[in-house]
Amino acid sequence: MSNDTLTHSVTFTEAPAALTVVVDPTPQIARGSAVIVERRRPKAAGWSLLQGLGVVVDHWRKSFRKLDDPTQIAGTFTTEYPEERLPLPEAYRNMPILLFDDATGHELCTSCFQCQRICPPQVIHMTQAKDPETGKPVPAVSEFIIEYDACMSCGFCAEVCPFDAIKMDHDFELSTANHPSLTVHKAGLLRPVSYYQSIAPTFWAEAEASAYKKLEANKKRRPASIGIAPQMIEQVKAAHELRDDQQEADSPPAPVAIAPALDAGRAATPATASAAPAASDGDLPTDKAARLAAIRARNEAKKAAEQAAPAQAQPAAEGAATALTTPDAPLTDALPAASERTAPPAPATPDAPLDEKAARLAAIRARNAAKKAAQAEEE
Amino acid sequence: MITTDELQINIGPQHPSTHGVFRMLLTVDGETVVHLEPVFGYLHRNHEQLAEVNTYLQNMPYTDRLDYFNSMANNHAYALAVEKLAGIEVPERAEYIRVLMVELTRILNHAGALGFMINDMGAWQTPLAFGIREREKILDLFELVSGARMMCNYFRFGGVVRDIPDEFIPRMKKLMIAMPAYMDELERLLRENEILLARSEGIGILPREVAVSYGVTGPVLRGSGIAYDIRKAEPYSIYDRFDFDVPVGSVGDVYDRFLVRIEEMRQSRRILEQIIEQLPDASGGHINPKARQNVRPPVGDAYARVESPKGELGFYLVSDGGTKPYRYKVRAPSFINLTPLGDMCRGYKVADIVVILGSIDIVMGEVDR
Amino acid sequence: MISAVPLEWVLILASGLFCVGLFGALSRRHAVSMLMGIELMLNAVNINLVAFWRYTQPDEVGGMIFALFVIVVAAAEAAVGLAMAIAIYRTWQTVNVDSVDSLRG
Amino acid sequence: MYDVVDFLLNTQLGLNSPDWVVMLISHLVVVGMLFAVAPLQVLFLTYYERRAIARMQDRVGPNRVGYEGLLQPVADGVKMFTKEDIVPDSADKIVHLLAPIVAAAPVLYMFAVLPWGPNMIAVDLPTGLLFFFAISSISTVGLLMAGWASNNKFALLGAMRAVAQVVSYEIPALLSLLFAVMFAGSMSLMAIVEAQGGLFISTTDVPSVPDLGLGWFVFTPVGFLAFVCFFIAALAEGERTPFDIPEADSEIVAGYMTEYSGMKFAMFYLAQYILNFLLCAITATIFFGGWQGPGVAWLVSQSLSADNPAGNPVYNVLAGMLGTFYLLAKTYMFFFVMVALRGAFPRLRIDQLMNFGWKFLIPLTMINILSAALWIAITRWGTAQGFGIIEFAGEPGNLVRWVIAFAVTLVINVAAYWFLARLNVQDHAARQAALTAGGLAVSPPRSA
Amino acid sequence: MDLVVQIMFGVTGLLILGAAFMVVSVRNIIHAALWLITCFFGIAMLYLLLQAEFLAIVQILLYIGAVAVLVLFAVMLTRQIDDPDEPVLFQRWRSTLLITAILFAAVLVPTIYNHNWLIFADPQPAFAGPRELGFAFMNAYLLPFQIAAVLLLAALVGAIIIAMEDQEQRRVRVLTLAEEVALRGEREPSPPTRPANPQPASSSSNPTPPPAPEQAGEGA
Repeated sequence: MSNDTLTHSVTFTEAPAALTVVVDPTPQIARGSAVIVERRRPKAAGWSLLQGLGVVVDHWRKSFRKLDDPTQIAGTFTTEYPEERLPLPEAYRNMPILLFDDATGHELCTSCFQCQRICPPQVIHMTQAKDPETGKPVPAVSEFIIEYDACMSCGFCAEVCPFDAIKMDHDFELSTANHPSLTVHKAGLLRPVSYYQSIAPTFWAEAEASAYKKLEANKKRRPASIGIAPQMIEQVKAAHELRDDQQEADSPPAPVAIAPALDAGRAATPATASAAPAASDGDLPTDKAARLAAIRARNEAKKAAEQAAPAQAQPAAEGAATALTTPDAPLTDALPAASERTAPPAPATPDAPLDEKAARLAAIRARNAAKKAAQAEEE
Repeated sequence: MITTDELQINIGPQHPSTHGVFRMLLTVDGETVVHLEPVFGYLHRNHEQLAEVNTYLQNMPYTDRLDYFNSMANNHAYALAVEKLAGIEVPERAEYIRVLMVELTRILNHAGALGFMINDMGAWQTPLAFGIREREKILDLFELVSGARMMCNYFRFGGVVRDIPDEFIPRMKKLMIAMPAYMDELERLLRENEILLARSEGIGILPREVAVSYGVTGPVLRGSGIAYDIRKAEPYSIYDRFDFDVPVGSVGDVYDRFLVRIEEMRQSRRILEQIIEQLPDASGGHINPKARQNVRPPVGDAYARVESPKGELGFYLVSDGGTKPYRYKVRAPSFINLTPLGDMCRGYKVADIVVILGSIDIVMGEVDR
Repeated sequence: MISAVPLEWVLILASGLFCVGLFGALSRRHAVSMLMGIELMLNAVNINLVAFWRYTQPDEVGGMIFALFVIVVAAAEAAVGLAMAIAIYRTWQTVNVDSVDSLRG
Repeated sequence: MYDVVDFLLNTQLGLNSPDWVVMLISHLVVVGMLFAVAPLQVLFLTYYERRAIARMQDRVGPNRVGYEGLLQPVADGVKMFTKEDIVPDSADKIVHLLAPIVAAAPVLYMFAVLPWGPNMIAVDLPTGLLFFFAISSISTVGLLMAGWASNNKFALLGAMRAVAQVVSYEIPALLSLLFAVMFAGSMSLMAIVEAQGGLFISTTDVPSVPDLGLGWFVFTPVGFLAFVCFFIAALAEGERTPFDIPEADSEIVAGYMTEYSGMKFAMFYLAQYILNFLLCAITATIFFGGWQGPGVAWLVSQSLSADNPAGNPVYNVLAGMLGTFYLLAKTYMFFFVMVALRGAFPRLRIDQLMNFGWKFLIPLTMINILSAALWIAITRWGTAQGFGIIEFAGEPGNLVRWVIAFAVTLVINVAAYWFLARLNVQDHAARQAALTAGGLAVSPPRSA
Repeated sequence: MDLVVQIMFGVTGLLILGAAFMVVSVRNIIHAALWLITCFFGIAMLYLLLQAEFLAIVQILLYIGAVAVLVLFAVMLTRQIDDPDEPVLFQRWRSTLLITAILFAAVLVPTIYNHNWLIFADPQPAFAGPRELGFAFMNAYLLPFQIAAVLLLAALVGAIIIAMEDQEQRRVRVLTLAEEVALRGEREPSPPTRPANPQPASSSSNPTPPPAPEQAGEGA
């Protein structure tokens, strides 16, 4: 910068180098021109002040109604936040979450490390699960940590995930006085697929479609290999069974092709759980865990109710949800307790409900049964 | 009138009107500024060095944080630089979406910048609230397409991350109706306002030659009377397809910058109208399918620049053939425009310097990097 | 007031104030302090004027008028005196009247 | 109030208490009432301002604490009073402590001379108007003390600005009010209000107009110009936008209040809002008839008084209530204008403020005094005063005189406004030309 | 009743004298000015006791609102570094004290007590409100009134001229950027705004060489 001649001293004797720049102020501009802005003068002294006052008072007058039409510029445009909420677009992204299948409880993550690699602030940490017997790594994740406090919500992890296992949540009310609780472990990250489906239906449909496409391609190319997350297969199959039948009448039915993969996935789950630290739910604030449990329960209940009696689905689901959020049904407490009870004697009998996931599954089933009973009672 | 001592005053780093953590070391004689020394660097966070240990794609969200008012424009400049370096083609629809976002960003920025400037003049937030109201509508659109309001991270090499949803264009058209009403109202509120005239006319004059010698760009340069707009001077992207004018000032004071910004918002709206007309309907054309996100550009360097709302924003990248840039340099308009502040403020009153600072329109995230 | 407080008390109060003001005007080194002393003296005079008006001629306004003139003169004196103090400060960078001694041989 | 206390003590209770006891008790009761009114007004004013300005900015404003946020100022007050009181280490501790008291106490005195309704005034001083401004000038000392004792450059700068501004705008404020003293022939605020009966034409000028309490001084050209000038000066005295220079947060943080926190800060805040309220009230009193309004005169005529022993005391109460309602309605209207100004305008710079005050406002108010004198001469004088040019006797004569006075003063005032505005604009343009001298080296670019 | 008045007079007198004593003795000049204000306030109270209500208000308006504020202002404008070693009083302040004490004790008090004052016999409440004063100013005291007005004007002009600094000198000291550029333009002929040999049309779309990106790096 040649600003040494432009300091505040007024003794300038040497030729100011800065000022010899030759400037052409009139460029030839293609399509359009340079216009000089008009420096207006007020027409009469004080008039423009009254005009400005008029604008403000006009806004005051009009602000007693809400600004709901975006073509308008007057009216209250704020929202009363806790009561009123703006609808969040599907694309909204806040913090990453992990998905698991509602029905089976299978996590979609295969610990491929793509997200950990792409994460710009490097807040994703994961440990691949190992088969307890052979010690070989299996495509599942035993621990998954995201530091929410350092996450910058860029959404790259969700973008790169080939198994649609990690998605961006819409929950933005994360503020807490407990800073360590923002280092979220796997148990805190897991959400059912139906939860994500409820916040971003189109996006999930797209994900399903592309997963199905991949599956189809794999079916043709390498029928027995794990092309997509094994846990996805059931899901995808269920969603596309109808279309599948209509489109490709001559192709072999999907279950045949994916059966080995499915088995592999099933085999992996006990291993996952045995390696997992038992009570990671303990790190979560209890209200959050309770909310999560409530969502899960509601999904479960809804599904069950739909199967049982479609007409009474809604009240039943609500009833179940309220029942589960009350302290009388401490599901969240039951979960770690169950896993704690069963996990320490590590690779015990394989058919027992050893792991956390299985425990949860059992809990879900128990819940369903309880709810059905409650429903029956109501009737 | 009455002689007093020369007094040293620190305005900032914690001060309501320094737009972030910025310090102005003032030497005042009474209320007249004798000398002003801008001190910055309080927000330095090693942006450029950090970029050299990240991959090209990983840097994209960091550019959002440079000038957090205009993340789309920052994304655009960086994407252009990487595309230039790696030779990535951008589909036509993606180009249109990009320009659409960037011009919306320009309106958003100017609405905010004018509001903040007038807030510094002492108007108790009304022009700012009006600006924020319009900005809010635009941010809703950004949220719709990118998922975030400010840190959009929307651009990718070879296009944008996802196509605009169906409801975008209808909402956009509604917004286009509100924009001129907002601008007219702002002018009615302030353009001829005698207090604003008294506070801005003849204040902070940046003569044309001095502006050029400092390398000032953007509305500040155009306010000083030079019709230099990169969209015209070196049309990047598809800017050669649109009709729009370049507003310039005649004196180079705060008032000219104010007027230039209002006029630029109108011109941006003109561009948006043309985009809505011309937007090619190619589904899936939002990104070049061949473009890999994990780019590995050939050895070489590239400099790409855009007309960000604040001025010329340039990214200079050197590649050593790896996945990470060997050198990454940002030419930040706020920083360059801030350098003549000391000269611009000299001889004016203490109350004027906050207005002059507001009229330059800086974001400290970009200045300190 | 008249019955309770004799005129002499008021006059003594005024003369005491005058003496304090005189002492201040004569012995303070700060130019503005000297002005304050003079203000005190003028106020003492004013008290006298008002007291005489109240005790001797309450049916006429002469005493009040004189007091008002004194206030006017005091205001003018304060304005000019302070302007001088500022001028002295500008020239000598001090308001200590001791230091303003450029006429001393 | 004296009558009420006298009635209660001596007639009802039969205490036979001496005169001074009754007087003391009645004054204490009035003082207690006013002392309770002042903070309540401030509480409501802050709420009112925040809600109104929020509406102007398309927001809602505070609406959480209590019904529609009505308890928000109380919550703010509780917060302020429970905050830690921080005194800077290098501050002058005693002066720092005294400053808010000196700033806040005088404004409470100003309630003493404000007429709330017919016969509702704490002290009807014959020099009420002068008292009002004399007392208000004490609080500038408090500001100066605050600025100096804080030992902070911003605080000192803010205090200097505040004092320079308040002292120089007291002159146009007082000069613009002189016309009311001339019209009413008294400095007593009660007399000024009582002179404003009538219907667009004051009963003091034309006694035959129906007394609907609408003969406000603002309906005369003299009064209107004075109103504009006084309101501008009041904005400067109350440190309101566009003259809130002493506490310009974008320049000097919070001015003289920078180093204050908690309760002391609340005292400054209190002082400022009471002052604003009182300035609005005095504007209403002097230009808009104070408690005068349709119905008050009739109620007063029906009420019990020394002249009308057959009156009903209920009407006394009703007249008082209606008068207070009118006064408060007018006051809040003016406060709304203050809020709207705050919402709409940037603030001036200190030198521009001084220029405006000394070069525009003071000459204008002086010319307005000339107009006022002409008004008095035309409407009231006759041959007895050596002003026999207009000889109209009787009722139509008064009206004709009024019309002539109206026309003459209107012409003078409009011409003065136009002339002074023009002078100032030219002056401004000349200074602008000097300022932009170098910038004009920028020759306008040619459009392609 | 008399006792009450006497007590009030005593309190007021003590306030006045005590404050005046603080004015001349306190070290800090700002504190002295604040004591001066206290003293003025006490004098206003005394005026109220003397039933000079109008004068009391004028005392507050002019002395506290104007003169004292002016004094404070002047003190703050002439910032003096407080040197604790420097004495606030002249070297011979003891002799001054002696002289004033003698003046008070030997001259003023005996004179006051030895003179036979013509006290107005009838203690009726006197009244001199603004109306009476106005009539007096416009009739009997018209000439002094005019002279006082002229004096005030003279003082106003004089004060401004004494305190004002040479405008030219000041303008030269701090020039704005625009003024500086204009001044340079006068000293030497300004460079041609158009280049001597016009650029070819093809390159004219890029009028100014854009600042090189490295330029920014130097500043950082």
